[in-house]
Amino acid sequence: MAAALVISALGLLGLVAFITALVAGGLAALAAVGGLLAMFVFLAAVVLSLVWLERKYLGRLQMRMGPMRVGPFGLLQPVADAAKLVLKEDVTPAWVDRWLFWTAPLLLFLPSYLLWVAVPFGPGLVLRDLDLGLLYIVALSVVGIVGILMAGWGSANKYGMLGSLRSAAQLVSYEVPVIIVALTVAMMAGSLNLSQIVEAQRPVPYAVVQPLALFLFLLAGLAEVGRTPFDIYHAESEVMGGPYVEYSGAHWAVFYLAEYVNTFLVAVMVTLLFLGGWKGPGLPPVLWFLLKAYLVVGFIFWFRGTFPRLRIDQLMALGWKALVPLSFVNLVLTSIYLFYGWPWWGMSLISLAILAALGYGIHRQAAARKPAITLVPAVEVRSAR
Amino acid sequence: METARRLEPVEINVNMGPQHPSTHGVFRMVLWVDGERIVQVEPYIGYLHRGTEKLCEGELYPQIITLFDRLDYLANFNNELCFCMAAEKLMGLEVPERAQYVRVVLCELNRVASHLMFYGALGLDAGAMTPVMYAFREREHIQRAFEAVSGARMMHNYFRIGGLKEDVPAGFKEMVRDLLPGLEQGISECDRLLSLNEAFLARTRGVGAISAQEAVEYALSGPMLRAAGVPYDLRAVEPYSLYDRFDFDIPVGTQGDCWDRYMVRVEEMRQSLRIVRQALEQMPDEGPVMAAGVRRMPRPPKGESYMRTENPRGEFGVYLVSDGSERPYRVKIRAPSFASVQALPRLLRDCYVADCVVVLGSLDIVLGDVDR
Amino acid sequence: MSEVLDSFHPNLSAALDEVVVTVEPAQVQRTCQTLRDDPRLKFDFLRCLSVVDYNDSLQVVYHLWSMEKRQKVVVKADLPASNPTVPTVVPVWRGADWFEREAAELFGVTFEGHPNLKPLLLWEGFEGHPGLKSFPVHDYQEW
Amino acid sequence: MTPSLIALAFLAALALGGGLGVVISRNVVYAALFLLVSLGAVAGLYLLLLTEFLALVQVLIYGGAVVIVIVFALMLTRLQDFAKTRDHHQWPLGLAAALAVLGLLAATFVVFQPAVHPLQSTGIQELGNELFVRWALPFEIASLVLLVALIGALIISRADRGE
Repeated sequence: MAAALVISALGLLGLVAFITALVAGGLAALAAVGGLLAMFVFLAAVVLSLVWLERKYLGRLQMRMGPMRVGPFGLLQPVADAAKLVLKEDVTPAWVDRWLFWTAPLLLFLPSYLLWVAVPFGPGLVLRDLDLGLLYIVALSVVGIVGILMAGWGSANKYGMLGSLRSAAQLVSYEVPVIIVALTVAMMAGSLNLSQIVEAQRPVPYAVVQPLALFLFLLAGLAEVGRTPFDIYHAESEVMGGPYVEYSGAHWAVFYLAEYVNTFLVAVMVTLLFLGGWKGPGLPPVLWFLLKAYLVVGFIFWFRGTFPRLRIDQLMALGWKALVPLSFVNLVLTSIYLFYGWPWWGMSLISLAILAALGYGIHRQAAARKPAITLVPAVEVRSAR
Repeated sequence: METARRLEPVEINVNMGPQHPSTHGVFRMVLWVDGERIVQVEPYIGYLHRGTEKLCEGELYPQIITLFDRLDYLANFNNELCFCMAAEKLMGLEVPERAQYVRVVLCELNRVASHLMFYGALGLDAGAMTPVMYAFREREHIQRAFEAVSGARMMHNYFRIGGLKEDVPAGFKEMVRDLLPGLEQGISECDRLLSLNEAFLARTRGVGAISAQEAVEYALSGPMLRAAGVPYDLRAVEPYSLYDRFDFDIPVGTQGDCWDRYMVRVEEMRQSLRIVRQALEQMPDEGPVMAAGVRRMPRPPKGESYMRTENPRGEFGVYLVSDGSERPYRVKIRAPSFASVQALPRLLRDCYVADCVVVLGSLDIVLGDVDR
Repeated sequence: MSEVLDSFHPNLSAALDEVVVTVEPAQVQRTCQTLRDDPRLKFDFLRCLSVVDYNDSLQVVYHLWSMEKRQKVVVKADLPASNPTVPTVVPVWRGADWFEREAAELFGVTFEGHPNLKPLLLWEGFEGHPGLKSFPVHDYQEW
Repeated sequence: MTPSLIALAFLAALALGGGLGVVISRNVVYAALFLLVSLGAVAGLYLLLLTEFLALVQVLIYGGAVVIVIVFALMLTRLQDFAKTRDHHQWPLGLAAALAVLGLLAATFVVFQPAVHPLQSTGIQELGNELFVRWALPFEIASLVLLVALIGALIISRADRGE
């Protein structure tokens, strides 16, 4: 098994090197490989920290301690988990389609890893500052879905099948609002380059100018990575892990890794597009960046601790009937705002007004539902004899 | 092939259970689904069938109580009570007041514990992780009290035909009384956490609804029936033990959907605590806990009795036929979950796969109860 | 109640707090239908359906309840052990479905007209009817 | 042999191999995935031509969305039937069409001898101007066609359900 791991790792590296060579136009390939490796190590550390953070945070939300045995404050728990997963037997069920089954984790993980090439962590702190960075990230993030589909279909498992059907429907639908909102931001900044987008948030971050867009992006982003309340395609109480149901050991770990990397990506994108990236007083830029990203991640975990999951039809309805129209409305509003050159607070007022109207509508709906049960005194029932 | 072939949608059948995480035990159902929509459901039970009814025929009366503990393993006291009362009814025994009050207190606390379990499990089924933690925190307090009384957290074996195994420990009243405010607060917390959560409402409102008439036809009982709008609670309709002495309300739903079933149970917890409070006030401090003249091996006279109690899951019935010996001739157990499960195909009409687990969760079945 | 049921030649008796109606097996379904539909009785809730094995005969026992009138009744029918057959009551109360399946499995009672009388609790291929007195209690085989 | 020439050869082989895979693979899901390979290779070719925007859109639309929708549709249908429904009668026609296109392209290349420009990346702004000012009308017509197709698809699927 170790040999297989080594070989697959080498193959992975080769593939990575090749794609890097393409990206770098065959010039600084070596340096790029070094950068990619560094990025991998960094992402692995991020994932470990996220796992720890999530378990600890959820534990606190639920009045538990969370992990506390391995290492101080349970800090080494994720490391132990990772070691366990890698050493675990990797089961291949008899009926799986081996080709699809084994390539699926790679196909999911590779794009979600490669898109970090274009993510700036600070001024100039980026592997390749692509002019089309935003488009690059959006485009690559779609490819991973094929990996999920392959995993579900190749597992020859009905839950996997259901899960991958769900994931295809869900992820493709939510790609639309994500792209439209990203487009809105690109319009405001006048660039698709992520560094320039961050620089463009000069007087105020876009979170203030475009609260509605932030809301839409965060919601659609949650759906895009399948976090609660949108963790429908791998809902453990319904389809028991969906596409991942037959995976175990190291291959399952790859899925897990990809999922957390994607979650972090959503947080990072929110940070870059709306929270002004690495800008902030006092601290070094990278620290600001990580602080903001982890805050958003914390928000995502908070969601997970609070909400049940939606049903697939409700999710699709929310996507197509609420998020997509709203994101288009926002796009049109933004173009009007840009065309007439209104002051930024005009836009934020409009955006806030729409958001408030939305909130009020939801609240009204909830309030209207309140009376459901009536109390019949037992004395009455008894005397009716 | 020359013929242009229409691509037809596939109806796949999915086997859910007996090892599926959200079937509440070893329960299996086969779903025929068209995409995400359920076309047909067939429940399969029996994975936990232990032949309790048959076993009872070979055991002495006091031994049977332990078997009843293991039926509905979330409502042990309620089961014990029903069996003891069936025998008492046959023997014409008058159980001392103090014992009766203790029974009521323990049964109502058991109901709260069981509903808390339901609350947590339904939250998990709907995909929320936190409710189950809240529920288990409260449940823990109740189980500690049970342990103090009977020595066991779940399989109590505490009630006896004619009374109790022994008197409750000193300070029982205070212990339970101190428990109540915390429990009330905990239940309110649970209520606030989940009841009006938008996503939870979306998942449960209008899902798996059943009308009052159909609910009666399907022999549903307990919270299932009350959620459909029938104020049928045996504690009020046909009061047994001391239930005619307490003042409480029966929560009744309107739609008979999952949310009503949930809300009925949440409200029932509060009402149970009300009953506990009253029972503690009325309970005599001293007195026997065993009816006079009951032999160690009771021999009910030849005859038969049907006793039913309001269990957390609905109407729990024991049909006891005695031939005058120290072993019952026949014990038939009417299990509330058994009736609930058979309505599952009806409840899941026009539902989605995801509703399946929520509706099953809202039935609140215990497989020990279904399979017996 | 007696006047409603007169056509079925019932045998009325009382046991503890319940009224017991004993009828011929063939009359069970019609009796139950009448008990449910008659506006004076309205026994719309089937509480329990049990079978008791008295060696030479099997007794089917129906515990009924009326939601509206708040009254209860027990219907009994004695079946010969050699050929225990009784009409189904599923058309009367849909909830009788599984109760009858269970009774059929454990006691070998045939419920005529039941839509789906296949085994419910025991594993596939189980032989015999373990509810009967003739089936050994504690003498099970390993499997 | 420059690195970009090697990459060109590799990507071309990948695109052709993927296309061949689509045609000859027995399993339709495999065919869909070969399509992904082929489309991805085409995106790589675009990248070699320094048209990053086109390459990324190719990945986004074809590599992602289109393949996903195809696989999605395949998974919802009776796959077993496809093994039998593979159409063998039209392959000469297909081969002829492919050869014709190849001939046409080759002839064009030989006859017109297109001038070789130095490669240069097009800025996104220029692209926008070209697309929305000079080619605005074709762009709008294309979107209209897509809209009509969308509505048509809806109507067809609705009609199916009504039956």
